[in-house]
Amino acid sequence: MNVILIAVIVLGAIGLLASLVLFFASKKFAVHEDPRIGQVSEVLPQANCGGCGFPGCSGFAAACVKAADGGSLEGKLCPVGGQPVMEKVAAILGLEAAAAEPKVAVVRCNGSCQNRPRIVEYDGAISCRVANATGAGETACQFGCLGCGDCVGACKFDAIHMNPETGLPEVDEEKCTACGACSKACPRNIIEIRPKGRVVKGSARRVWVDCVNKDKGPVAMKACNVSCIGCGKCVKVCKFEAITLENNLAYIDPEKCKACGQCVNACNVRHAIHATWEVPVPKPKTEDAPAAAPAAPKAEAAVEAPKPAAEETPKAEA
Amino acid sequence: MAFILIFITAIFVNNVVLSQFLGICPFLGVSKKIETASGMGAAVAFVLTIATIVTYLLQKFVLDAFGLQYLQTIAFILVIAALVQMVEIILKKVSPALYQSLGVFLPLITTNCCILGVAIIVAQGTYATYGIEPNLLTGIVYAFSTALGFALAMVIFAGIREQLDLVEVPAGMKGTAIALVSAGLLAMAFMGFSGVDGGLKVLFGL
Amino acid sequence: MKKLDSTIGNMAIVLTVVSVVAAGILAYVNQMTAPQIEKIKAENLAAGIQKVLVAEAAPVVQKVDTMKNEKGDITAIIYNTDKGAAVQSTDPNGFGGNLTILVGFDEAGSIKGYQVLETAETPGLGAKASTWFQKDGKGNIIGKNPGEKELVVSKDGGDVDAITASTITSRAFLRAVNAAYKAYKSGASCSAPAVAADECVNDSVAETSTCSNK
Amino acid sequence: MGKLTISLSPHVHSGDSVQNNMLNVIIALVPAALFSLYAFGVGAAVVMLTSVAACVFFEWAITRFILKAEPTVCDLSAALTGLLLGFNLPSNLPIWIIIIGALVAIGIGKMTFGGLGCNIFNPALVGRVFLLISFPVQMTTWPEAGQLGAYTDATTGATPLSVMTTAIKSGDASVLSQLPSSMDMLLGTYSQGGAGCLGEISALALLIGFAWMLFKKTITWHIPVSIIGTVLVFAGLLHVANPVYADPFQVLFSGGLMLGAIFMATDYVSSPMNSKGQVIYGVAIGFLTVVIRNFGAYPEGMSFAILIMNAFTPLINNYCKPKRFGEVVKK
Amino acid sequence: MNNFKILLNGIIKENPTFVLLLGMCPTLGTTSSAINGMSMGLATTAVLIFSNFLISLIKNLIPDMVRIPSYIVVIASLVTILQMVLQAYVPDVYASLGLFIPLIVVNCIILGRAEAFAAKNGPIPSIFDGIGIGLGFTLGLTTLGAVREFLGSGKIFNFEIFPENYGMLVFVLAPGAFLALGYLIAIVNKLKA
Amino acid sequence: MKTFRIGGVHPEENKLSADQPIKVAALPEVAVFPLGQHIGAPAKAVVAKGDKVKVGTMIAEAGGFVSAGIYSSVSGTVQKIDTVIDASGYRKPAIYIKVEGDEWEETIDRSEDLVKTADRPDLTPELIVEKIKNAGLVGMGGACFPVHVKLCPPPGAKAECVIINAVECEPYLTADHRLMLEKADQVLVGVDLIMKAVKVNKGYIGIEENKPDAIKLMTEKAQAYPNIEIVPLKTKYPQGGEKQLIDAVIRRQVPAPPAIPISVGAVVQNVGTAYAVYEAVMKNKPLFERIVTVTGKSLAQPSNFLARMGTPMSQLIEACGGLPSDTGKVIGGGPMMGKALMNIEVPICKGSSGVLIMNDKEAKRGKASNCIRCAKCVSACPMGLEPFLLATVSAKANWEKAEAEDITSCIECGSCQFTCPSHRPLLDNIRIGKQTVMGIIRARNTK
Ligand SMILES: Cc1cc2nc3c(=O)[nH]c(=O)nc-3n(C[C@H](O)[C@H](O)[C@H](O)COP(=O)(O)O)c2cc1C
Ligand SMILES: Cc1cc2nc3c(=O)[nH]c(=O)nc-3n(C[C@H](O)[C@H](O)[C@H](O)COP(=O)(O)O)c2cc1C
Ligand SMILES: Cc1cc2nc3c(=O)[nH]c(=O)nc-3n(C[C@H](O)[C@H](O)[C@H](O)COP(=O)(O)O)c2cc1C
Ligand SMILES: Cc1cc2nc3c(=O)[nH]c(=O)nc-3n(C[C@H](O)[C@H](O)[C@H](O)CO)c2cc1C
Ligand code: SF4
Ligand code: SF4
Ligand code: SF4
Ligand code: SF4
Ligand code: FES
Repeated sequence: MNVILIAVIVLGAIGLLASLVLFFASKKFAVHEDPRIGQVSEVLPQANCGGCGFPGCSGFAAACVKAADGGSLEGKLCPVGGQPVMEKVAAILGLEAAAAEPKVAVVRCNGSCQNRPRIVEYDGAISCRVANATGAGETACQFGCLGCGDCVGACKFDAIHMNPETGLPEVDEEKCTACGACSKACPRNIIEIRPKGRVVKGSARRVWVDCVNKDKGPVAMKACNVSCIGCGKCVKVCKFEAITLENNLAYIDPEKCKACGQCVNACNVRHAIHATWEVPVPKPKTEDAPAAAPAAPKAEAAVEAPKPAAEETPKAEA
Repeated sequence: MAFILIFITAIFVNNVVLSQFLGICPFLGVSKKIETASGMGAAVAFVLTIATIVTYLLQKFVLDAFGLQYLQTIAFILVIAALVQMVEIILKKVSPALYQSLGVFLPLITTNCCILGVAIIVAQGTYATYGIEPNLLTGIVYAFSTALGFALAMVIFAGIREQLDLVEVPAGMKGTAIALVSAGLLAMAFMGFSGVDGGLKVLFGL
Repeated sequence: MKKLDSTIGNMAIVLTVVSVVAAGILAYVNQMTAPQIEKIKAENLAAGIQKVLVAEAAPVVQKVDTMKNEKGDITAIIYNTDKGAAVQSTDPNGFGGNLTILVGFDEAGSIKGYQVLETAETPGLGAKASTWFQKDGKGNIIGKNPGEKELVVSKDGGDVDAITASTITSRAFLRAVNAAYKAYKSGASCSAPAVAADECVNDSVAETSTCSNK
Repeated sequence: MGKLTISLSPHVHSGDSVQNNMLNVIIALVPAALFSLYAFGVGAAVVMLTSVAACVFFEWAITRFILKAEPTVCDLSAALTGLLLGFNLPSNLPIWIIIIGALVAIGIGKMTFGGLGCNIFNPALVGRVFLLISFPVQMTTWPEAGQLGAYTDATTGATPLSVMTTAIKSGDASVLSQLPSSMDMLLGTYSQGGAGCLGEISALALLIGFAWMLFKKTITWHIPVSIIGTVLVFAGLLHVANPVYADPFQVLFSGGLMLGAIFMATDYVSSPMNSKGQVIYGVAIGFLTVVIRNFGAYPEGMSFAILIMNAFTPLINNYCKPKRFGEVVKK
Repeated sequence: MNNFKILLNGIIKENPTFVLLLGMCPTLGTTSSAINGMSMGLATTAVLIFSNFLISLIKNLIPDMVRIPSYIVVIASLVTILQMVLQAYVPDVYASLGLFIPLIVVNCIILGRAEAFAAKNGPIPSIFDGIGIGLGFTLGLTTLGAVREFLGSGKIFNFEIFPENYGMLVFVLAPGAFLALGYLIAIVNKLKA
Repeated sequence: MKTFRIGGVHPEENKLSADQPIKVAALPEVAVFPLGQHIGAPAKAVVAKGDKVKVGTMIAEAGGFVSAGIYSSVSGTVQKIDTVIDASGYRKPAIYIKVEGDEWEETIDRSEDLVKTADRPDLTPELIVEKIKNAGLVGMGGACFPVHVKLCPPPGAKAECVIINAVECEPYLTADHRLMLEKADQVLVGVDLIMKAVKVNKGYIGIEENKPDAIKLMTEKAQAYPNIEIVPLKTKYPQGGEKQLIDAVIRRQVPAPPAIPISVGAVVQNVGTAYAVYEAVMKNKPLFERIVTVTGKSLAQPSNFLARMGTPMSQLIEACGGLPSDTGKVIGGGPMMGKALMNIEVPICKGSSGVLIMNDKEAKRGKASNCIRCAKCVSACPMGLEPFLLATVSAKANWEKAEAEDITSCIECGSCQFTCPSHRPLLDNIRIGKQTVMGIIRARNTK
């Protein structure tokens, strides 16, 4: 029994000593660090993607705490965790989270190989930035996608991929967290982060102008079959004043757009407006509407659509 | 001379990580950047030296004295855990700069085998081959050299990994797999030092 | 149930209690297992001695504790039995440090058998020592008498074949065997049953040969 | 006229290519290869051919079937690795061991990291050291030179290195009298004690290769010269302090030292990338080689010294930068 | 999650050796042969089961600040008991695992499971978690040990498959441990993908 | 032989047109003047559609301090102000002028007489700079930096010497070479003027030794100017890089950016600039024509032209025998630094020193493979950088590392990519990295 007793006493003493030393050390050397930072960090996804604009999740946590002291979490969003996480953060900090609509990346270029003839051959590093610095790219459109996939490399979530047929990137809506990395990577600012849109029949409805060409009509028209030429038909047809025209290019304001699809039909010659659902085509009232225009102005459909302009594509100017 | 022998043996010949397999978790975990690797190395050197002194005394004056050798593991780990936490708390207050560079690694150290492992090795005196006396002084030299060996392995490895970051490693090998293979080749290179302890012992006339 | 709060009292008490309970249990288990550990150690030793002496039973009649050779780097423990002696000897110059063996000698000093107790030699190289020098091994030493001719590897002019690519281990091994023999001879000569082991050790620590000269 | 091509400048190129560089090294190895055939005959031929063929095959197979990428064997780097691996093996090594060595060199040493340019360690040395540790017996028995018809059945003998090791281990300097003269070792003309791997038998043949590579600007002088210089100085000091350590020139011309210094330490991929770093690297290799040879368990330290410094190369590159333009003026 | 799923989870999805990469020191240090690897795995499993069980029992008695030290004490006691038991009944195993037995205390798996599972679940699931993770660990160590033993000496569980002379010695030495584990993980990654 | 101290390469020289005297190119039908022809703010048009202009009439004024005005090179009517695809490959604002006759502004002295500085004692430094500014002069060496800015050293800096860059280290190009042979006297007066403008009495003219005739002629003529020294230089690219030239000639190294040549007391101007200075100051002639080398191995007749700005390159190519059928690439400038053009209608601008036509085979870059870490790029880099590293970190968008590795020191000479045995697109990536890092630094500084 004696042996056991000694063991008990010795280890007990060590344990007691350890806990006391720790306690006093923590008292004496206490440093004030906002405990909420740790708490917030804990609910963050710890993906450290930087999508929030802060250096890593702990940086974001510190920023949230600071912002909360200022009274609002407005503008702070963890794109990975999304709204649920922000609600938790807000709860910890005793605030309402700024309600944010779910967003997604959209590629605003439809200049596939068929739509946009190549006029020169690019022979540099496979990088959109480099291609952009080399010149307008392989086509005459100096605004459109260069197709080297910088955006693909920038995505941490494997949500954007090049379609080998069109040579254009496509976003996987499921995986995209709207972190905006691709948009930043694109030297031509083609990718926009837009609200996902109202969900109808299981799919989100959104409409955007599938082009960023700011050249004047004739130049744009020559460069690409499906470029926006700034004709302004869509502006007139939109009942909600969601569409503006600037620098020969239409832009649909997602805040005002109600996803009615009118503009899609209005642009039935150039198919420069993209909708995520099949917009029904009204019966042609006038004769001059091109008979062959298919119902769905989706990317694929647009590609297949007969291209009267294709014949007279500009040859290399040289 | 004996100290030099212990020193060289512990760093190169019987490197903790590469030949004794202690402290592998931080070796693989915090070696992505040279900066963090050296931070971790320094933190380990610091804690390991202190922990060895404390546990050595504990062993000699408490456990051995009362015949409680079987409490070694539990007593050591308690002391080490408390020690690490205390160092962390004190550093945070006394030198925030040092805390910034070392402190973040401290929590990782408690569960680093190399601290407990070395403490036990020193307490048992098994490091002391070649007629070196196991005592507090050689124990400290051994512990410190071991920690330097750890730091060296960490930094070299971090250098390798930084370079690997710049090349395209095949998909399947990315991450830990390539790290382990590199570590294996590193260990293989370090096997070149095997026997150097014996040779030096002759040279030093020990 | 709610978690206990982190007050100083609670903390100290809990940690202490946990430690105390742990210590108690450990001490108890230790008491339970200690005799068993001792027993199994003794059994292992006995088995080893039997094995190296190639005998059914070889009760130790006398144990001569730690002796050192002239240089003071090889240590030996002698177990005298009625079938001869088993000597445990440790050479520090193995490839990986200490190499401890147990060698059995008959009265004449011929080797009856050996067993490697502890090595840090390289597996596949030096670690082969446990089989290499056995009767059917390439470097057979069984039956040889280090008294007649010191066991030395052929590389150094002796007649024992070294383990391939492991001369260092072989040298250390043979040195340990030779030292064991010397210790056995010297220890045996001062091992008249009346002499207390301790005394003999004290005499022989400095110089094994002095002991044998007595 | 087709489409115009666009790209950023520069629009011209020196015409140098990877293949070209590798080919130059292979050419530089020809004298040594011929000499090894002269010394070891059939054995040398079998070892070299097996090693080159196996390396090229494994590289092709791995790129083709595992990485599913375009095969890169045309750049000749695998052939070179194979040749150098062969040069590092004894001429009586069984074929299956050579094949394992090639698999390790190419598979583990090179392709695991992503192929040419990505590896940290010198592939041929990874292969050799792997074999050395795995098959110590086969890898450390050396056939005597001159048995032109023999392969695995060749009579083996002591290499200069093992003589040196024996002298140090026994502390008896007279053992060293068995060594051939340093002139014999340089030329490869000695008759006894002339055992070793394929590529280490004539230092002169290797030096001819060195001259070729310098002439072709394939490599710069920094690494070989700093290794050789360090070995001479350090081994010289030891020799002066205690004659059991061999004459520095004998040290220099024995074993794989010249082969390593000229052909293996200079491997682009695993050596530092500016002259300052290369000198540091060379000095460290020279130092480690002598330490391992004289104090370590292995008789030859060159391979290990190079591998160890390969591991340090990223650090050297990180801390040792070329002198920037304008730094002269910078305070 | 039912107990069976918990069990499988530890063996496959959260396999500590190949997936979580925890407890690397014993993984590399004790796997020079299949049998050693398995012994280490089982020893760890034993500690893990008991520690999970005990900690899930006492979790609410422990104030947060001393949570970790208390867990460590519990684990250390279990390890010490294991140490004594091994020494008493299977001294060979004890000798071959050496330093790595006391080091089970600091094996991240044990504390990790205590924190991640036992501290949040009841005793019964905790036991299953312990068994699952422990078996996963044992499986990992045994596989690695078998691979190393096979490549290094031509044997598996001491059963000769090809003559020892053809074995590649590196695999039983330190570098082989890293290499073998590296390639095993690569294979597992490949299978997962 | 003097040369710079770090790195450098030696591409094949290919000076095909070295023996071709300068020919006066025909006037174009329509001349096009892009408004951004120089470093700094683009010029602002001061004419409108329908305006009549003469040769030498200002059609666009400087858009800021670091900017330069643009002068018509033809007489005729402003057709439109629209866009044109310039050498960058992008559409840029430009003035189109329909050519009608060839009527010059009266202020321009069209005589061939040589006017020396001694003949014009009224010239103060201020007046010289003023005249240069009013002539819309920009550096003719490629960077198109407004000359008047360079000639007004920033406060604290003091010019000690003028170095004239007559190196022409780019393969193929011979414009500067021909200029020296045909206008040696005028060039020397121009140098003298520049020295007066920055108030120094030491001038050097650096010429590569592959132009022995120019070295000989210039040395003879320079006898008359005791302060001007002709410095023959080793033929090594990029000897003509400003920093390399300063290093070679006066053994001083310009520190890393933001330091500029004037930080070590040097003002560097191209020979073409010196000639333009002469014409602007002594002849009141704004910058509207320049010497352009049109060359290429498969071109029928490589030539040197005195061409008016705004002439489409296609017209000069026609004058050389037309675009060869195997053309793969048309480069504005030399092969090391020039820009590949997307179309050959690009107008000649102030900085157009040459048009180089490459055939299909020359046009294609070699297939890039992994970097083999041969360090040849490191040895070739004249700035002591590590191109392989800069290229990789740029491609991986690791801008901090790129900055720490001094990417901003890169002069984009292309020596690294030229020499890389793996055919890596090093400079492609480095350029992007450099631009991005400079952007980051600028943003940081303005914060
Ligand atoms: C990693 C390694 C392990 C070794 N292990 C041993 C060993 O356990 N025992 C031994 O005698 N030699 C060992 N050696 C070899 C010796 O260091 C030395 O080379 C050898 O004993 C002398 O060569 P020889 O036996 O062929 O004459 C080892 C060598 C290395 C590199
Ligand atoms: C790599 C490189 C090469 C150059 N080569 C020349 C050259 O051969 N001739 C030249 O006049 N300018 C050359 N330059 C431009 C000069 O650096 C510098 O801009 C010019 O000499 C300044 O004179 P300027 O302002 O009159 O053009 C080169 C620049 C670089 C970066
Ligand atoms: C923003 C900026 C400011 C400059 N300021 C001066 C200056 O004050 N004085 C000067 O001599 N050169 C000045 N330079 C000219 C440059 O040093 C250099 O001559 C010019 O960029 C052309 O060189 P390059 O052809 O080698 O690129 C300036 C350049 C830049 C881009
Ligand atoms: C000068 C020079 C030396 C080389 N030395 C080796 C060598 O020692 N071992 C090797 O495997 N490859 C060598 N190579 C070939 C090549 O660099 C090697 O296969 C790469 O390390 C594979 O990535 C050498 C190449 C050159 C140009
Ligand atoms: S697609 Fe773009 S926005 Fe979406 S996750 Fe990827 S990088 Fe972020
Ligand atoms: S969208 Fe932008 S970044 Fe993506 S491929 Fe096109 S040009 Fe490149
Ligand atoms: S382009 Fe830049 S990095 Fe390349 S050699 Fe020239 S200065 Fe150096
Ligand atoms: S020259 Fe090319 S291959 Fe050589 S180091 Fe530079 S980038 Fe790599
Ligand atoms: S098991 Fe994690 S550090 Fe050793």
